[in-house]
Amino acid sequence: MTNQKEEIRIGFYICHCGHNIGSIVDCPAVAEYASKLPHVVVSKDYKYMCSDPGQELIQKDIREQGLNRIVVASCSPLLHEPTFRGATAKAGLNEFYFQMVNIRENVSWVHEDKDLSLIKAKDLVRAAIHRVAYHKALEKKKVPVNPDVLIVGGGIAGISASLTMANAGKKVYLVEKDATIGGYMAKFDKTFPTLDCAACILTPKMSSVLKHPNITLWTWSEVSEVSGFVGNYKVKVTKKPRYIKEELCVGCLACVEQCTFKEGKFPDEFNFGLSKRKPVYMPFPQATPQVVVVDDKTCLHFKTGKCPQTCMKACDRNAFDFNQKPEVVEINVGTVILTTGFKPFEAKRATNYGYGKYPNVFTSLEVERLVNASGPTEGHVLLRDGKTHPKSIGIIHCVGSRDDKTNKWCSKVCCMYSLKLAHLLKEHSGAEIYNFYIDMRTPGKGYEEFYDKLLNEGVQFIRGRVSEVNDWATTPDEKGKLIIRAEDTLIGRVRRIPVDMVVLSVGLEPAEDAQDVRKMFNISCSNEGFFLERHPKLAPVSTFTDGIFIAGACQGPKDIPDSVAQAGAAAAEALALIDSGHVELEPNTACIIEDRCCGCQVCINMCPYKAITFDPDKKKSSVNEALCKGCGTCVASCGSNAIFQNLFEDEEIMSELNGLLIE
Amino acid sequence: MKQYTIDPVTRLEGHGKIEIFCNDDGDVENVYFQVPELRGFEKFVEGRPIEEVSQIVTKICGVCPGCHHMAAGKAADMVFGVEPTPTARMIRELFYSAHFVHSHIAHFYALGAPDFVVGPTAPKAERNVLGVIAKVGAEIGTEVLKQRRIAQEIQALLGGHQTHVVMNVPGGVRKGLTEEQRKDVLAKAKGFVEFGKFSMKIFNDVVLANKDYVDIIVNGPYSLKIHSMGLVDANNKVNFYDGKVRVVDTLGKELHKYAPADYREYIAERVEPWSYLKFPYLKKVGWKGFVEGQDSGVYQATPLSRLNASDGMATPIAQEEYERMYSVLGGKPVHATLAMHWARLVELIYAAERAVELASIPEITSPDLRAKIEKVPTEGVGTVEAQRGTLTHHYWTDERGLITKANLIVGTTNNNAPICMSLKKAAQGLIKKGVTVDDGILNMVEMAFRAYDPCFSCATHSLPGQMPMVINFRDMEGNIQRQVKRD
Amino acid sequence: MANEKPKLKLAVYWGAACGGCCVSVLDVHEKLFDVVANADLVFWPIALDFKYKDVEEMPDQYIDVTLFNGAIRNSENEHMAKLLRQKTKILIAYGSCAHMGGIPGLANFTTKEEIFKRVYEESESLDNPDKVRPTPEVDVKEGHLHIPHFYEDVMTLGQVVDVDYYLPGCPPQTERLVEVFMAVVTGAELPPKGSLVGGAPRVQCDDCKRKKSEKKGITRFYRPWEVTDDGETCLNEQGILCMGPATRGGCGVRCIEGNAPCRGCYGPLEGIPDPGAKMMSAIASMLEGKEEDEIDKAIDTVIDPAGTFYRFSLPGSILRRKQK
Amino acid sequence: MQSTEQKTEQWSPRIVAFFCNWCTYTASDLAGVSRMRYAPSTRVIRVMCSGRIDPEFIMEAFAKGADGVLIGGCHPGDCHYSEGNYKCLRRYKLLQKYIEQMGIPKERMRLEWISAAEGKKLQEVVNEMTETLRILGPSKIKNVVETLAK
Repeated sequence: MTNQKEEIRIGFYICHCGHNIGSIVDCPAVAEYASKLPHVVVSKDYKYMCSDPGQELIQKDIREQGLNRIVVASCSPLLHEPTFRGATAKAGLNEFYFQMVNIRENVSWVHEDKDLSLIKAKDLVRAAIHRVAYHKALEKKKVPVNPDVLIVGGGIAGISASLTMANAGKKVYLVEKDATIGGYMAKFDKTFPTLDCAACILTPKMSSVLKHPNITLWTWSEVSEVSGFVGNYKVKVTKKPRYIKEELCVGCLACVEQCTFKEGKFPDEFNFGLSKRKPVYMPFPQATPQVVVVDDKTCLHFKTGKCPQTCMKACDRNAFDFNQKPEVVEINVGTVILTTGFKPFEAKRATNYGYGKYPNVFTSLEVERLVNASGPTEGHVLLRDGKTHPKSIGIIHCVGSRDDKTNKWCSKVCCMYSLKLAHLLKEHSGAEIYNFYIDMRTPGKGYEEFYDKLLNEGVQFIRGRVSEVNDWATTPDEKGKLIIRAEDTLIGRVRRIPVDMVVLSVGLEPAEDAQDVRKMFNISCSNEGFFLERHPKLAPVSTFTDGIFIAGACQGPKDIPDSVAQAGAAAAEALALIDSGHVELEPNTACIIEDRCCGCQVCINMCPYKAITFDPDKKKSSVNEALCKGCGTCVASCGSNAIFQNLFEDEEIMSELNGLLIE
Repeated sequence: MKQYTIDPVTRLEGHGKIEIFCNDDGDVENVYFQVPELRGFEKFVEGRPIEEVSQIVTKICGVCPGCHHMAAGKAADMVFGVEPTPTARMIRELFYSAHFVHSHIAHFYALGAPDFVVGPTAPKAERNVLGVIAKVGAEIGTEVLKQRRIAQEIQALLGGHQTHVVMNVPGGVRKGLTEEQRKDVLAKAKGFVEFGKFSMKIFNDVVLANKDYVDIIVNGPYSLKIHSMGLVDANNKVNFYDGKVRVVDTLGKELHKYAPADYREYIAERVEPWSYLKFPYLKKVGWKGFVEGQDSGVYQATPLSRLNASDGMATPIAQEEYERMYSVLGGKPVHATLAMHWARLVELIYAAERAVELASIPEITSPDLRAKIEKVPTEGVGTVEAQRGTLTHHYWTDERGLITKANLIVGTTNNNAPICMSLKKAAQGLIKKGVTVDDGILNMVEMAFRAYDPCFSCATHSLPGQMPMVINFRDMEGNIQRQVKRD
Repeated sequence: MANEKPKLKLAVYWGAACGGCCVSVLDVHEKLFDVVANADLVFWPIALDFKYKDVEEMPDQYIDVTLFNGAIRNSENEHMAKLLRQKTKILIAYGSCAHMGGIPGLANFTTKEEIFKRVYEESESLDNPDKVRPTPEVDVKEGHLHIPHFYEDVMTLGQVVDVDYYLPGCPPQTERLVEVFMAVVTGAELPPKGSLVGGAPRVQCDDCKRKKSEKKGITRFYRPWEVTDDGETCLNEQGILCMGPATRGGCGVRCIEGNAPCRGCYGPLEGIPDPGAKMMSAIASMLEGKEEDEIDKAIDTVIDPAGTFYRFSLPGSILRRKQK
Repeated sequence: MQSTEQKTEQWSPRIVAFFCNWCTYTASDLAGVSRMRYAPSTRVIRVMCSGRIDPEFIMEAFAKGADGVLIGGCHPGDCHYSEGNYKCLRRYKLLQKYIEQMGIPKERMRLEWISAAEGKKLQEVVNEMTETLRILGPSKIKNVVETLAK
């Protein structure tokens, strides 16, 4: 029932959006048409409704023409609804007396036929004008924002975001699933294009995270449950047992030396298995925190129960506790920044390159460790046998990138790190280096210059996709070598290059657990599986779930500078939200009309947020507005029509529908 | 030729129209009884689940819904090849007896009685239940309504719904009877027996004591020599709920006796373009037109025909009355249409006595209400005696029990042809050259079909009030020349 | 009872109906005399001998209240609906058929042709070699005969004439009728035209004594012989499909009291444009299962959705009838 | 970007599209931003969640002249409200059975899970459904309904 006491006076405005809409939809014609629709008092078209003059137009008419309903046909409400609601409110009209029609994303940008576009635009406008008459004045609900923030993932992005937030005086919880923070950056030797040592710039940040009074760092931990809503998230973090009392361990490594295993026996994750470690170990020398971890999958004590436990005895601080169980801590935060990073492409999947088949085919990350002074070979470039120095090395770009068989997207960083590795390999081994590339992509400050530098360093570049790597020698000098077959598109013939070592520049993929994280935090992923930003241009670090932000490679392949920049952006967004003190929630919550409710309780388990409760004495159910998130599922379930949803009442949707279909 | 139109025929359940054609001498040429209505249940129950159908078909007739519920319920049993548990069967028949009591009471007092107790040609203002009350005492009217109410209450208790019964499920009933309820029903049923005897006494004192009435019944233009149909038990006694269909000819000789499921070998229906209601007849005899006599294919299915078709009643008092009726009317079979009122009272007493019998069985309160169902549904026929004739429902289903085809022969449909013939005969006997067609005459015409208690009437007659009727005397062009109006 | 007032002129008429509505009027039992004391019945074919002619001769608005029961199935029904509308002050659509189409409305699943074919050509007990069909205008040797035109579709009363009030139920619970009747007699203030009277403000579940819980979690529905009703738990929660959650109360949960699931004769509450849609939504909302085949299995046990959710209301539903 | 616009002279069905705010509506924005051309047959009604869609909306759409109804929601497991899309699916499945009983070709009603990133899928679905409806021809439901009511 529209409020009959007041006469409905609708103002309609259609936006040309420059040529974006105007070139396809005949805006004046729509305005002309709308002016004849019921209750329409004002009907105008304007070049840019979202501009200040455009908004002025609306406000002026509200004041002078006594409009009490506003409809704007322009772009997507997801983009400018707030803008026009704002304008409506500025003129003293309740902002929910506004309805928006999407004739850009839904019409002019997707259709070419002007006649049909005009018909469609008119239909949509008619629908909105019918609907808006039923709109009611509503108030947004204000809820305070908890200033504490959760940051998930301790790579360079997570580290930077944490420090920014902490420095701004906010309480930060940084959760990292590995035993140390640092992420992939910690494994690198040098970083492009400046070739400064990764460790030198990263480790100080790592330790300041550890030392920072505002940061609570939980490594070897994972987020296990998230509930609540923007400003008020409830998060459960599960701390996996590392069998060491963190507060006692000083990282003296005595236990590691005393372990019953005299030698490292198990592949060392940090070095991608290029070296071996013991069941009790420190991930890497600068690991943060400096706390060892016991791997219960390999430790004798856990496997057989028959272990002298020399490690425990070696610890003069009694830091060992083999009975540790997973521990769940619950925290309340107002915002979340996800910096969960990426997963390198699994080289085995590119079968024609022989990774895993030919020992001397390496991945770029393995090589990062090989050339690293603190790596398994102390920076000496050696083949798998651990002694032979390669005389010739082929670096294959775009492995697991720009490839229909694996991943279509460009991983963005490979060209640059391949150049970097080419440089480092030449430097460390003096070997002949061949780069096999499709296109050389070096956008970025100093990147192209770095490429030039390499060209002058005598590194060979062959433009063409490598078809395969094998060891089928056809000439004596190919014997015992790996043959790289590739088409050289610059000279237009297929070439065979025999080399001692092959480096696969693997691309970046969404992290293993990206889907789980996405579900847990209720955000979306793009097709390839990276987290989806709210808007590719205007909201690159926001998500569709308010209060959840993303930064770094979890959003898409990114190099260090971009990751750090995004981390800053995400931190800024979170800070803005926190410092505003409160969030305004859409008032589109559901409400039960008690007099109609029969107490059948069908609606109750419709609600994923337990917002509906049944009162056995009254034999009635009711909605807790604070918990309701406004999906409207309960509304549709009620056989009595006892539930309505603000902004989406039956009569509002029905009138929109009828408006749409009547000619 | 003059054409008399009675439209609508009133005091009938459903719609009816009588067209009387007279020749220029004023003699009746022909009479058409038309049913202008069709709803198509046979078609639209297709696709419905068999277990739902017994509740859908009650809506064929809100006056005898119980009959359709039972017929369909029994058909559903057969569709699953299952017999209802003994308890369920008793509860069903107890309900059904109450259903008969309620209907027969109402019919006798509201419809039958006015014509006799008050008199066929008495002033119409008195010729209604109020007149009856005036004649036999004020408390009777109240008592009639009370007994009918009690019967309704029993139906509501057992049937789950006082009008559109919901008690049957394949293989049994939904709801049982508690011991207290049984005692209560028993007491009420005994009340019915008393009331039945009392009603019979009224009939004796008022009707049989009056020579003219007996004369009208026996010699009036109200006899129709046609075959008689009725449901009988193993001993050829009248039974309403179950048994075999027995048909005796005009001389009282058994013509057929068959299991209801075989009805298609014995009954066929013809269609006349001037009525939506079909005309059933005895298939083996064949359709000989709207004619009387031993060779006619026309049969009736009424309280009288049920008695004609049986060898007696299964309960003592009813049996006495049965014998008395035939001795007074000169032996079986009786073809006097108006004797249906008498037969109806005999049945009333039987129904009441049967109710007492059933309500006296302690086992009727057993919780064993539903038989287990194992068979895949296929096809089933259910037949009961409705107050107004043998009622048959026939359903075919797919393996999920969804109805694929349905065929119904409804109680009153059996009597479609007889009603037409009785009306014609009455009209011919009453409307003649020189006779001014007045209210009394017309009422006596209507008495002919009223006796059938066409499912068009039943319970609702108990309302007092004027009962006028308009007759149009038309010329050949159909222009109204003269109008006779009862008011 | 206000006897000094002029008596109310009451009419009762049926369209495509079963007579159950008239019986429900009769079920006032001994109160009948009170009714008669307050009202003159001026037209009631089932009970009184007034003819159509008498109605035609009445002045407009002559009748105070007409209880019109039954759906609109043929030309006679429609003619009388229009005639009575003209002669009546307060026209009440009485009972499910007049209200929503009722059981006769199930005919909207089929067509006139299909019905005639079934009844007059295919019926197993039929002997009609010449495929004779009833026809509205027939010449017999004695003269001309007429019967009404059988329509293609069944309609509700409200679809052919203006209706003042709707009194739901198949048939309406007699107590409700008496309440409404007395309201009119005593001149109580009546609700706005077009409202529904004689129904409860809430659905069946409100009156239903059976135990309900919030966890419905229905995995499938059962046919009567597949399940034993415990007699006390919500039928739907036992997997016995009951229309209660979307059906207006007022009948005294009579069917449910008889252990039979509600089939919705009282129709939906105000403001609900379609009688079955809400029920479908509610029923589907009680189901669990996420895998598509789980859901398919569950839905498969709702064997006749259209015939169940629209048992009494097909012509009154948004879609009105099956597409031909 | 292939253009699948049909020419004006060709009959264009009217599809009422109920899209959930978080996935499918966003996908249609994405399709727009990416300038993916598709048939101008859809008329989008935005709801917060596909779980809000009431069967009566769909019936009303048909009764008022829609040639088709398209429901778009998040992929199973992806619902912004965790399970609204399952609830939608259950209702849809039941409705589908009803629609078929009512003699309405099931192709006239379609449910698709289209995530915020699947602008392409949106384009394909709309074009596909438009083609199907064009083969079916204009819906007569509206006329039938109107002949049955004043």
